[in-house]
Amino acid sequence: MLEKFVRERVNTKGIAVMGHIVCGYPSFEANMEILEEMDKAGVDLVEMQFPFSEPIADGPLFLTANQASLDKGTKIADCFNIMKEASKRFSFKTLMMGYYNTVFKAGEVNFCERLKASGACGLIVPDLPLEEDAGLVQAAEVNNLSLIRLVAPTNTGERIQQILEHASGFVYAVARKGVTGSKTKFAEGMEEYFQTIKKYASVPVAVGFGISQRADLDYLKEQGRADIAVMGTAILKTYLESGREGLASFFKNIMG
Amino acid sequence: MLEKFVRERVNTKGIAVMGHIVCGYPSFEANMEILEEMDKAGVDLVEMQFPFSEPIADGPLFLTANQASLDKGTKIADCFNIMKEASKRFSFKTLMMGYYNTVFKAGEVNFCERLKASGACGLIVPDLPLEEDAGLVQAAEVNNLSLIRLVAPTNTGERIQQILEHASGFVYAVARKGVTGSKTKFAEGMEEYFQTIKKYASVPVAVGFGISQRADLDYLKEQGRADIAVMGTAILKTYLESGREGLASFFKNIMG
Amino acid sequence: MDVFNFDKKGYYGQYGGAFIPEVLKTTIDELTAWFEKAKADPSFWVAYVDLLHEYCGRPTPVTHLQNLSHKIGGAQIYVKREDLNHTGAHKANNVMGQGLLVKRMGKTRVIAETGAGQHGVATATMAARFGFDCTIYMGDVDVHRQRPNVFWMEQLGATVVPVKTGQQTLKDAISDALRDWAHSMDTTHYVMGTVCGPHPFPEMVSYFQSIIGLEALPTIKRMAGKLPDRVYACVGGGSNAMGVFQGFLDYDSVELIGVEAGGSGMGIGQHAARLAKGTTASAGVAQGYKTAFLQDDEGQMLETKSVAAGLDYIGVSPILAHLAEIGRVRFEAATDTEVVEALKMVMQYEGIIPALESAHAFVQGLKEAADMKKDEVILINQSGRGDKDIFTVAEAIGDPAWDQFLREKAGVKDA
Amino acid sequence: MDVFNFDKKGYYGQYGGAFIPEVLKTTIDELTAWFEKAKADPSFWVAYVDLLHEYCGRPTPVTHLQNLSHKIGGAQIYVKREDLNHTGAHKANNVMGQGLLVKRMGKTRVIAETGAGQHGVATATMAARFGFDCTIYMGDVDVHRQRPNVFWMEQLGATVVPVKTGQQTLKDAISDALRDWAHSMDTTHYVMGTVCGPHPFPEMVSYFQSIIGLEALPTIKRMAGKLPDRVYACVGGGSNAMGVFQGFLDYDSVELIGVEAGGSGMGIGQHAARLAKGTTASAGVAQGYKTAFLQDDEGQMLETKSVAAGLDYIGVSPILAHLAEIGRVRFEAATDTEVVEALKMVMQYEGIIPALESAHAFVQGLKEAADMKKDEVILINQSGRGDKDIFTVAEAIGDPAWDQFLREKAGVKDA
Ligand SMILES: Cc1ncc(COP(=O)(O)O)c(C=O)c1O
Ligand SMILES: Cc1ncc(COP(=O)(O)O)c(C=O)c1O
Repeated sequence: MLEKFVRERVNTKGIAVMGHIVCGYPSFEANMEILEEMDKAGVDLVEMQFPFSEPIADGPLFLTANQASLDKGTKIADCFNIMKEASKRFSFKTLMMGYYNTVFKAGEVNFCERLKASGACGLIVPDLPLEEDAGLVQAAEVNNLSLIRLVAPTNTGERIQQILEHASGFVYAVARKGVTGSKTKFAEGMEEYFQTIKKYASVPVAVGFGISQRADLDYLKEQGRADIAVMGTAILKTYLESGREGLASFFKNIMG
Repeated sequence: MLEKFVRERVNTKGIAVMGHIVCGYPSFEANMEILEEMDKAGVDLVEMQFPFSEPIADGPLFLTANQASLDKGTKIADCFNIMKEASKRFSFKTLMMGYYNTVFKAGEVNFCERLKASGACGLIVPDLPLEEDAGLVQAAEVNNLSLIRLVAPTNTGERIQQILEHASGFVYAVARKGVTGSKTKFAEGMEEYFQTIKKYASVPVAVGFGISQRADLDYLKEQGRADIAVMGTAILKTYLESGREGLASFFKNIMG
Repeated sequence: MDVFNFDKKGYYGQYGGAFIPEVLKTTIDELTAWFEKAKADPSFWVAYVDLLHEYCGRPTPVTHLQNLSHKIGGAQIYVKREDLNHTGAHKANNVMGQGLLVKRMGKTRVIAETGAGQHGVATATMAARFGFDCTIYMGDVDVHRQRPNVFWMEQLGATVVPVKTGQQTLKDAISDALRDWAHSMDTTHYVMGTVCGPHPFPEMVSYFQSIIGLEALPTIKRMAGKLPDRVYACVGGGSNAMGVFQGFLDYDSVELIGVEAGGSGMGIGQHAARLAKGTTASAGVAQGYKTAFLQDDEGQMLETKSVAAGLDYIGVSPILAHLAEIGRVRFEAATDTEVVEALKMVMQYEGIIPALESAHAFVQGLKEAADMKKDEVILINQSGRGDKDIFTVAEAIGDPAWDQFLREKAGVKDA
Repeated sequence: MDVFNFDKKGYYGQYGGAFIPEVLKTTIDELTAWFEKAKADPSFWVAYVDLLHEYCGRPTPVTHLQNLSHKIGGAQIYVKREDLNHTGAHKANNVMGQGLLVKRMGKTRVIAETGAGQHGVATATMAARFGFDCTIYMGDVDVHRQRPNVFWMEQLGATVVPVKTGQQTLKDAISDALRDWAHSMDTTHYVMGTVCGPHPFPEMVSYFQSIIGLEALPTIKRMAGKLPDRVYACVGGGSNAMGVFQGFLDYDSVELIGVEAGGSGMGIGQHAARLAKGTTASAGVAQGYKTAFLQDDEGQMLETKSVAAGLDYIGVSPILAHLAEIGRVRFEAATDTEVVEALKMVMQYEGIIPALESAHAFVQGLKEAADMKKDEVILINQSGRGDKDIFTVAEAIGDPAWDQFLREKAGVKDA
């Protein structure tokens, strides 16, 4: 499944890459352009964010993206649709990323069934802590989906261990304080953080901290700090600023 | 002195008349015109109001008059000047009317000396009650001036008696509640008020209540309710509205 | 009745919890631990009460509204006077308590969200008094309509950040404050302004606000000679309601009534009633907790509307959502029009100016008093004073002299 | 020291008296009699205190300003918090007391003058609570600069009459109120707002305001462990000053300092300092009493000026004029500029917003605290809260966002 897929990619490439889109932003057509470029560039995983009106874990760029998408009328069905198409057309794996209320309101079982039917292999729900996710874990497992756990640099060692005991697919290690898109440099103590994760992780480790250049990727590859490099803000920013061509050359520079 | 003068006039005419000006309002020239008309009409006494910035016993018309006069720069010396001229030129007697602060600041003795030198025969100070006037009474007496006491319809019988015991020249019986210019009709109980005054008064009685027509004068004359009819607001109003000629015919109607 | 003693800590029936990004987990756990410790330490409550007495003027009185009781001719109406609290509302109780906790935790900066601006002013005040740095998040729409409060927050030394995302109101300010916190939790405490948000906030804010009910209970018993038959409070997030209700939860004879913002009617987007009859609100999870939210089928939050900025919010205390579910608290809604009418009555008959928020509680209290007996007693919690609402009230009442005054102050020459 | 026990009743040394038109004599006598009777009746004071406790939230606390004391590094600074009184200032004490008296007298209407509008709001509040008709006289200039207070007075059911004579400020409002009274005394009581005017007002208002000092004395003794070395109060008419001073008059070790409006300087017409060094004020008689007035050689009253409308007055309490003369109270003046600076300090260091009037007392207190020892204690009377002053303060501070807000509220489109 997901874990196996990631391991294979890491074996081949040294590090896998996970991209990100906000469904419906700036439009579904634009989403498709971005997805096509990601596919061409050899991106391995894509988290497809279902927009939510209160995205508390997101920074300004994605916040705007969530709200602009909703203002245009994006519905959950539209998100499942593009996911289904992407899963069919492209070679990367897709994951749903979104807030718990979207899942909760749809019903955990129902939501996971529809996810599975759309070809997803997992979900990332940043406002759903371990303490609250028993129901969703079950619904996900039944549908062969991995509920991706997140760890944060502010977590204690015990907490990281506790989370990793429950990890499935891979673990998403937030490598900055704050929300998506914040430009934190690796602070001191970050090496220790990676070592703690490595110590307890039986699954691959994804790291996101605002990756925007090849050096960032190389850093993660070194000493096997991470298995998956997560790129989100940089992709959207590049596309918004310099369009599809810009995005193509961005990927060439960083992954080519 | 003053009392004797009044008694003579009452004997001759049935009732004496006291007019009023605010020194310097609308101008000293206008004051002279009004005084000339009063003299022609046979007015017996004139209270010449020295303007004050806080004339709490005056209604809107005189209040404005006080302040407009001050705004034009009227000084006490100007008031003494016009008083001196009027006392010389006209056959009526003049009295200073004004607030206690004007007297107090100048010094009671000094003020009375200047009053005497200006030909006045008395002063009316509406904010100086019996309890506070010992000093001024003395300064006035020395200078042959009468300090005119006021009584009001709200006074108790004892209070009226007490005031009248100290009366000099004449007593000024306010015949309305409120301030100058208020249009109160004689309320019930007013006859009783006049009788109380008559009972205790050894001096002539002046009454002011917004007299503006011959009937008012006749009413006061009847049964000897008053010895002096006080006209203030009506005179100023008439002059402001219809000038010197208007005032002449006003006096003709009322006193001719 | 101990509403804080459920099997699952931080839950109230099915509501509550802590749905937070993992990055905040440690901070929230630490906060919970500090709070538990403080709660277990009798000297903390003493220090808290002392501070409120010395600095905020507590205890606040209960006032018997003799005139209105007489005019209405029903129940005797009593009012708990949170308007007399320093900064003009019950909000001060909570911030002062959290301030003491922040000092214990050794943090040096506080952040807060604010809607009407009351909680922002209260937090800025607390920060000035405790010497903390202070940043207040406030929806841009609110920054504009509540400028006087923004002015005072700034004068008190706070930085006010206008939030330009979403509806640009309270809920967006909460989201942005949570985002700030996710960066800054090492030095910073998030001063939640009401009994909402992730555990331990609902419990913690309830704890501090309980001083209202603790004071009110003996006072009204002494004054009225009996327990009140009904207690009314307006409900935005629910902190003033939880505050006063806690004094009476254990007394079954006392009916508790929460009054929400009925806005211009129960149509979608026209109100902020989440628990009253006729609302379309449903259980959901947002802003860190599970409660009844005004949301659509897919869980997207709806617009809300109220003449009272402090009630204009999508969510509501999970504790109140639970108490509504088990029938311990009855919920009603008051419309904007009713609110302005009640405000006028209270001003003219009693010389008291309730905040527009508080006037919601008066609407329901006055309405029901009429049908009650003369020996029955109601207690209305006046959560704050209405001076702050002059711009809104003058507009609602339509005072031409006020308009003229504003034009002059704005330097507009008359036509 | 009994300042009310002079040979000549209603006099304080050479100051005081009742210089009133005869038409008011009976009313004033009756009022004096009713007041004397009430004063001799212990149940009256009890009823008064009860009313203030239940309705106004008294007692108000004393707050230790730890931060400012520390920053300044001199005396320990304590503040008596009249800002927490209902309606936001000490003015409420006086009006409630007079309200009780009006009820005893059986009158049904009250009138009052107001400058800043505080006393007007307080009187309108009292009238609403007691069910009296209410007319407030207010200089037209003040009506315009204090529109928020006018708005609330009207909402409270009062009629506000703009006085368009004279300087169109406080002194003219007093004169007009006296004129009204001369017509209406049968049914009407004139609620004088400060310790000025004809006897018995200075004594009566002092009596009611003495509650400030009576509360402050034991409280500061308990908190500071000793009597204060100095007590500061701003002085408009002098009611809050007389209020707090009465707690300490008998203690010679306590220096009493009254702080007047220094305006923009001691030039003629630039200030409202009647007793401080450098003033040209002199004894005079106006508005019914004898005191130090700002007047010219011929006794015409001068213009006055202050950033604080409540201090902007030609006269001053005859009691204070006397206490100044015998050296029991020292008088100082604070300039507008100093006042705004002190206001900012108190807001930012302590989270307290004094009224501009009260900020005058803070100016002098903070200044002198610096030169005092750490174990010395000063008490500043904070007569009111500053929210009411937002238009003035925002203008004085020059806040562009506030200007912009006003332009928007006034419906002005941006250029
Ligand atoms: C005066 C007042 N009352 C009530 C509220 C509503 O909050 P809560 O429901 O938490 O008491 C607010 C919020 O700003 C407020 O300012
Ligand atoms: C807050 C405040 N302080 C002081 C004053 C001055 O009055 P007094 O000197 O009588 O206390 C006023 C008058 O309006 C006021 O509103």
